[in-house]
Amino acid sequence: MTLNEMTLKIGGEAGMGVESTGMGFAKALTRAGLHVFAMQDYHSRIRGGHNFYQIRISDQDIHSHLEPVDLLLAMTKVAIDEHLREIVPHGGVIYDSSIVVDDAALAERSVQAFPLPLAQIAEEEGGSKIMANTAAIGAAAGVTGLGLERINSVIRDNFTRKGQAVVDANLKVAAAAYRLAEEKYGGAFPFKLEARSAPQRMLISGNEALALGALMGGCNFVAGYPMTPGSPILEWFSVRSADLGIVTKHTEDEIAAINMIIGAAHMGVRAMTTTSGGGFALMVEGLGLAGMLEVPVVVVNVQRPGPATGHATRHEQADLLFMLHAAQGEFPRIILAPGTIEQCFEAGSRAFNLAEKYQCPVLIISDAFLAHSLRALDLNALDLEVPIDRGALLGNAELDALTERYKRFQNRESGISPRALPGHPKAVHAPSSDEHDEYGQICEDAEVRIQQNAKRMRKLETARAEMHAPLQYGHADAELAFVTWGSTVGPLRTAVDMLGGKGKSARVVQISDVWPLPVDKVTAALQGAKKVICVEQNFTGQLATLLRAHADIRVDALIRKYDGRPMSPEYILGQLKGVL
Amino acid sequence: MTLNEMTLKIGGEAGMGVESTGMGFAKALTRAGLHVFAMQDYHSRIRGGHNFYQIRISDQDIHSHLEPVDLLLAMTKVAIDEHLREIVPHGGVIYDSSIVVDDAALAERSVQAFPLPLAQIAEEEGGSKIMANTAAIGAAAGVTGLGLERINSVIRDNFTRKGQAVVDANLKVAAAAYRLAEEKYGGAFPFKLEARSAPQRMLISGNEALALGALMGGCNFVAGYPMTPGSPILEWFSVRSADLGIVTKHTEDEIAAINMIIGAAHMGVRAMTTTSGGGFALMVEGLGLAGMLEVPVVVVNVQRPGPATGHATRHEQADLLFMLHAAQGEFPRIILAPGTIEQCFEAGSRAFNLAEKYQCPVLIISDAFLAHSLRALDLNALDLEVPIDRGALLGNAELDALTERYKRFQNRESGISPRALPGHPKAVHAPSSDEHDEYGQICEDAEVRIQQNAKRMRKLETARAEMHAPLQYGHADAELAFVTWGSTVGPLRTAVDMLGGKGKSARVVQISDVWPLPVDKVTAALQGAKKVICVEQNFTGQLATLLRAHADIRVDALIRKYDGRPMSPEYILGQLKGVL
Amino acid sequence: MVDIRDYASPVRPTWCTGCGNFAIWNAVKKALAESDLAPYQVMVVSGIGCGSKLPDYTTVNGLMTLHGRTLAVATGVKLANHGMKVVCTHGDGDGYGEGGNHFISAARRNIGIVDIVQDNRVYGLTKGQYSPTSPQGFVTKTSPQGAIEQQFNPLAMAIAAGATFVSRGWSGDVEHLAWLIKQALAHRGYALVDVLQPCVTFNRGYSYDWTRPRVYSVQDEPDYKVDDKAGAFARSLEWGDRIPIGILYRSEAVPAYEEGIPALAAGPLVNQPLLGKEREYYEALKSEYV
Amino acid sequence: MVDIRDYASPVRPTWCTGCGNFAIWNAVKKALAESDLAPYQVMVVSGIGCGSKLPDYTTVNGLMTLHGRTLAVATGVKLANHGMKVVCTHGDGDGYGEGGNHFISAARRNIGIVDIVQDNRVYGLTKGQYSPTSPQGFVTKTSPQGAIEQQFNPLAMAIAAGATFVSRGWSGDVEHLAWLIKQALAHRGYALVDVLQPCVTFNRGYSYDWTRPRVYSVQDEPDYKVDDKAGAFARSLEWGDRIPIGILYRSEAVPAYEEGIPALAAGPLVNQPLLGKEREYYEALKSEYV
Ligand SMILES: Cc1ncc(C[n+]2csc(CCOP(=O)(O)OP(=O)(O)O)c2C)c(N)n1
Ligand SMILES: Cc1ncc(C[n+]2csc(CCOP(=O)(O)OP(=O)(O)O)c2C)c(N)n1
Ligand code: SF4
Ligand code: SF4
Ligand SMILES: [Mg+2]
Ligand SMILES: [Mg+2]
Repeated sequence: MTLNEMTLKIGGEAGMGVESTGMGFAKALTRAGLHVFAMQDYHSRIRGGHNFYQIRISDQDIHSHLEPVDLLLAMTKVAIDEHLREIVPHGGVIYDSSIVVDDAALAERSVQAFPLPLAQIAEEEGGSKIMANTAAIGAAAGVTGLGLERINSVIRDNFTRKGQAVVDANLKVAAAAYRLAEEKYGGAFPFKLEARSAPQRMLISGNEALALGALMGGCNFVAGYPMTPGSPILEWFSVRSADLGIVTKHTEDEIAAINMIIGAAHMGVRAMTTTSGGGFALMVEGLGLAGMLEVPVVVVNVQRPGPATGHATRHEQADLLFMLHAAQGEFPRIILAPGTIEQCFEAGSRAFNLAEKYQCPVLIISDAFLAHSLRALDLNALDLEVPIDRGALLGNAELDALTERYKRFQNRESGISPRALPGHPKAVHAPSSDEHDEYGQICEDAEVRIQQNAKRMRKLETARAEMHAPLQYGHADAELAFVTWGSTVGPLRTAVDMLGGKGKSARVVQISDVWPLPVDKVTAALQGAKKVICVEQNFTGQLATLLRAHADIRVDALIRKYDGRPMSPEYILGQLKGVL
Repeated sequence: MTLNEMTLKIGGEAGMGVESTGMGFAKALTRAGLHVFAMQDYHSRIRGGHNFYQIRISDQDIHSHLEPVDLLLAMTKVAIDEHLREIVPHGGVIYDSSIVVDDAALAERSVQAFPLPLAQIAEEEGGSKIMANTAAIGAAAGVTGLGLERINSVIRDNFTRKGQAVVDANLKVAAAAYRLAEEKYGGAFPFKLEARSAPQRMLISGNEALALGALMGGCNFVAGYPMTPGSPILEWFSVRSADLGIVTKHTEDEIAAINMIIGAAHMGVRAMTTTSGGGFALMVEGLGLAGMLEVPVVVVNVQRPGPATGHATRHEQADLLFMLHAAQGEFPRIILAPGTIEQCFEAGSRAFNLAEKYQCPVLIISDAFLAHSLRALDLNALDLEVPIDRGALLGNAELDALTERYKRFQNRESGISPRALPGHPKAVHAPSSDEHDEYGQICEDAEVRIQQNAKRMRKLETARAEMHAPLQYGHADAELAFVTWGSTVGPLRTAVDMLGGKGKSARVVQISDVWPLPVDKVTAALQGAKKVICVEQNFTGQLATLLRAHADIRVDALIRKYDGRPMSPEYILGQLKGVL
Repeated sequence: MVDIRDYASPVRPTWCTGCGNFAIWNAVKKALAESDLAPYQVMVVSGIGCGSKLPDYTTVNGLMTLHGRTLAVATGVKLANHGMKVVCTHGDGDGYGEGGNHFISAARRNIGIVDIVQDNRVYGLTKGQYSPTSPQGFVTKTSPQGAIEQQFNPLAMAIAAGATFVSRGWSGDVEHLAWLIKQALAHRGYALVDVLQPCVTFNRGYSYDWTRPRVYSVQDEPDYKVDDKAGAFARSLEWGDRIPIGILYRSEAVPAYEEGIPALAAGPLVNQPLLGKEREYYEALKSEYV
Repeated sequence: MVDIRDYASPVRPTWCTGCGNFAIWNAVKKALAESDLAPYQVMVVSGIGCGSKLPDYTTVNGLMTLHGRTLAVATGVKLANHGMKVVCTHGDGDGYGEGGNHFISAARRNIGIVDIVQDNRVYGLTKGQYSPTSPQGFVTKTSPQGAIEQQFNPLAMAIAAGATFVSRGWSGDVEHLAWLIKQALAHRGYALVDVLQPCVTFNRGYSYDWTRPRVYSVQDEPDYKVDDKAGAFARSLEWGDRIPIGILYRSEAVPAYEEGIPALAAGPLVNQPLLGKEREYYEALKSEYV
């Protein structure tokens, strides 16, 4: 028997409730005090196709999915055909009895079939077939031995707004399926789940953590145009906007979005836009405007595979160099590349302080895997006490005391010119996106151009000092070092753990503060490494290129993937053989 | 006396005809068989301000301006104030007698004052003050001893469409000013010009050469939105479109421009758009579409200083890395960076062959200095016999013979899939900007993604083999090597000549084919160099970064400039002291 | 005669059961076939969205481009080969939101494109945000208190922009819609066919049942003047218990944009030789610079 | 009372002598001062073009942004601080060409912005290409055989888009223009002031002399109904020997966009504290995930 170490996969068509079913079960597991890592895979269509939701459960804190599946919850025959080869020996498949299954194929792989009359239970106990998913969750809890009450609490949460009758019906369905599954198959199924007493945890995705972080960073203005997988952040703020007292705007296009946040941030609010690569492409001109006008805006790009429309709902990390160089001319920008849920929260909140401190655009580069994956975190893992630092912002008293005409772009050593918000009688100013003098007036003088360009660029050096060192994991002195960025850090950590299990020492260096690159800190983190392998989800090895160009670091090998599906620890170890 | 080696500068306000006057004189010099290099400097305003036009004249082929001015033609007092310090001893200033000049200041620098009643001559001889510029040209010809007939031929050309009376009046004005200037000041002025018998030459700018090259490359569709300094190319095609039998379109915005040329190129015409950095920023999403749909488009970015609006009419080279990485995801692109007038022509024509051969966007990165500067070229320096290579384009016979469904994106070793133009009954196809299969149908399969992504990216390796070696100049075995790109090669060549004059040996390596970078050829060109100095017109050293990232070349020093004014040979030599 | 089955494709639509796109798809194929156009003579350009997948399910030349850029690409297609019929099929978000500037430009330009907008008044593919044509008060994830903006009126906008064929159809009447598209295919210049398309998943308000009793064809009205611009504008404002469909405005007096381009008088550009002039002609261009 | 001289600046305009922008500049300053608005209470947002340089010559808060993005930036400005008067000044290329999508969106949205378009019917700063409002047949370097497209009609477009204040002024009558701008400043929501602005350098056809005899104010017409949308649309089509100026359409019935946002009921967003809720409120958000 294996206790509290398993992977559950739910497969079915879009529109069947794959995600809500998976979410419900994952939440139940979290409430049961277990560690959970959940990911999803879906097509760019509203109905049909084959989607899945995958939950890994553990007694340890986990950072990645694993490939082998222990229990498959198949809503369609296709789900079985697709995933049978992933199921471990003695693993099982729960499915509705109406699905005709190739028993021989299952037997050949020593996979147990758990047919159950899920739809029938739903109809008989609940009064409607649509509760079959509730039955499926009940059944999964039944075969794994997870207490029914864990499921019930989630059912209550999910259906309360539909009325007590619906709640009760679902509870009845879950109970019936639970009992039947436990009774018929519980004995034979070797993977068991048992509640643990643990501190309260939350099950939260990268997108949600980023939104929450941004909120706690003082974000009070969000404009954007829907684009998967960036729009959930816009929607997170929109649905809460009235309560939070903030402004959100679904704009006419992404160009409007970035220009609106520039206008808003210039007036003094903390403004953000969120999108994916194609939307970011449309924001490029605006980005340069923020650079020139020194307006503190935050731009989130949740990456998906390109070029162009690419795979709308899938995963890739191929926009790094694009974001680093986007827009004509040269100006400072800061790029944060979170790789974990905690870093998403941190990037979300820190971005606004950095933006106002350095008066430049701050770009957050996330990715689909990070955005959609959920992990169970201790409640206090995300500390909402985020300090707000508005940088060199002149207060009313200082402005009242001004004796000379206000210089918006005063030439200072740090490159940072004290900011006055429009609206004060002493600080009337009208900056231009043309090159300008210290007042912001259009100016074509060569000396002024040199002064202002150099002033802006100096901010980058000022900022570099406070950029964070990479996250380090594994054996700090291991000769084998993996360098990575973004969500790939999760599977990579697990891969390094697995290497450790085989007695091979390795370390992970994850660069979360990409620009300005803290070169010394990155170099220090790689100190003593004999072999450096860069692991990233793209074709050309963008981080490796960046390290070569800007930190004089030449990686020895690249592990890449570019099929739209996130790397697994197993994939990394498989590739490692080829490059060692 | 100095013969046929001088610099003439014309200074005045926008709207006074600085450029037309300068152009007229430069053309006269060209017709006189002299070598000419002309550049201009103007503000982003329609009237007023201070603009100038600078002409260097030589008996040798020249590639750059020089800083010292021998003869200043001042239309305003400001022109004298601005440029007096540039004038060499015994040099002179021609100006209208009505301008009050600080004689002492001139005397202090041993500069000769050549006041002449230009407006009066214009009025008396020609009947209108507006012919004062004609008088000025006449006067310049007079003091330098250039025959009057050289001027007259240009006057005839310029005014014929206004009627014989206007031509005659201008001829009279020129003659009177010529005589008076020659008589009063000719003797004392030591810089003389003398016609040479030489093959016919043309005086042509980078923008014009690029347009002519594109035309000879078969370009028959140009869409764009006006943006300085890229719009002259659009206008060049527009005004000739009816005659040439081509289509041009001033679009609603730059986004429309790139998407229109994608539509047009997909149908089979040779399509181009031209813009500057801000417009290119808006084209980024479209660029990715061309990458994904494998549509051969040509995009010209004539760079100007950024970020944002920056300096609309000035010079910089700071969009290289932006163009290299623009758009989400990864796909092949080819980047040509002409640095000379001849290379502009060549890039213009070659781009279309490369685009159709590799079925990818070809980007031409030019710059304001290159765009606006004129050089006198032998007529046959631009060979209009450009071979047209349409790449793997299936003809009607091949299509008629098709027996299977046409695969637009057939997976081939070279990455290049034979193209069929829409309209043939056997090749009906509808490609998608989503990832697609070989037919172009939307496909989310992981294997297909890998296949198509890798297929596209292979084209880059196929193309790399035919990218041109850098242009090399100077002593091929010199230990001191300058590496550069774009128009900076002109001043740099002259600087190397000047170093040679002082007995210092150096070489220039100018990279015109930037992407895919012909690494072997670049490395070979730098073979044996002990000190490599990168010279470019930007803040961060973009070519140097690219060489570090992609060719493992670390330059020893950077010579940069970022004030919006092109480098001069003198500037380069001045900076060289600091880095040697 | 072209058969509608020539347009059939083995690829099955991924639209939700009951989606109004099925009717549009059938109407497009029917109209093309009945206009005697074979799949190789047509280019169907689309953007990104549920409706924009139409060419993927059809045997026809096409191009599935970017969200919002449909008309821009299609304009290039038309100018490069005006021998082909160019049809756009794209959503309301694509056409009137992201693509707003191309919409008003194409209308004003009178470029020879049949522009079919699958107007479900919601963003389908991105799962239900409000669109320009969503009614005020429409609650979605990006309009939590209900859309604040006034509803975008495609017909009024097209008329104001200078469109010469402005029409509306709906998914509940394939016959009428196919007729409308045929009329549009026969039009000289830009032809808007805005289609009220039920989205059964994200916009249940505008259902078949809601729409059916409201729509009436202006062509059935006695004395309707299809060439009266101000009258058509007034009619386009009607929205509620009665919703006009059919051709609200039509004028054949304005030449199509492509007719105004000298180079195209000689036939489609793509059929003209590259560098069609004598060598001397080009050499003479050099003399401008001598 | 605010004095017009409060808006004076030492920086001298770079416009050509005789440019219609001088009159617009004076009218803007006059209207602001007469509306008792001080320079610090106003944000003048512009784009890129000759006219867009207006804030550079004026002592007023402003932002000179990107070509075509004026209204998008201004919308962010207004939503962040609706306590300030937001005025846009930008060219016809900026507003109706590159910025077309923002124009129709701002109108539909009824956002509280006074949108003054310096409509010289040409691209000035880039030296004379045709613009959306150029007449058919206008010959420029990008329309060598004369513009093919129908002329863009800003007033008709604004009305169709749902604008609630649609007006036209002209540079030849500063008094009337200042009056118009004052009316616009007093309006609830988006107010378009399209200004016929002579460009003496690149568009000599539309000179002062051409325009003066043609313009008439609709306010001087007996029985002109300013709240009749269809009537205003019909009037907006008039262009030729008679050109209507004044307020063609006005409705105060539609709330401004900013009035519809719950968060702004408490005053300008910028004046509200960042993180204005109790700490517990935010902690409670976490429990959504438990
Ligand atoms: C530049 C860009 N922005 C956003 C998206 C995401 N996106 C895809 S479809 C869509 C909206 C779909 O709505 P609509 O055009 O009305 O089509 P429907 O799905 O309703 O048919 C959006 C916003 C995108 N693909 N590209
Ligand atoms: C994205 C972008 N495209 C093009 C330009 C170049 N540009 C500057 S001003 C202008 C047009 C000016 O015309 P208009 O807006 O009518 O203003 P005007 O000069 O006539 O007042 C253009 C095309 C630019 N700055 N940015
Ligand atoms: S979501 Fe709506 S528009 Fe999209 S396929 Fe489903 S019903 Fe049709
Ligand atoms: S070019 Fe025209 S719009 Fe620009 S400043 Fe001169 S007159 Fe005014
Ligand atoms: Mg829609
Ligand atoms: Mg204009």
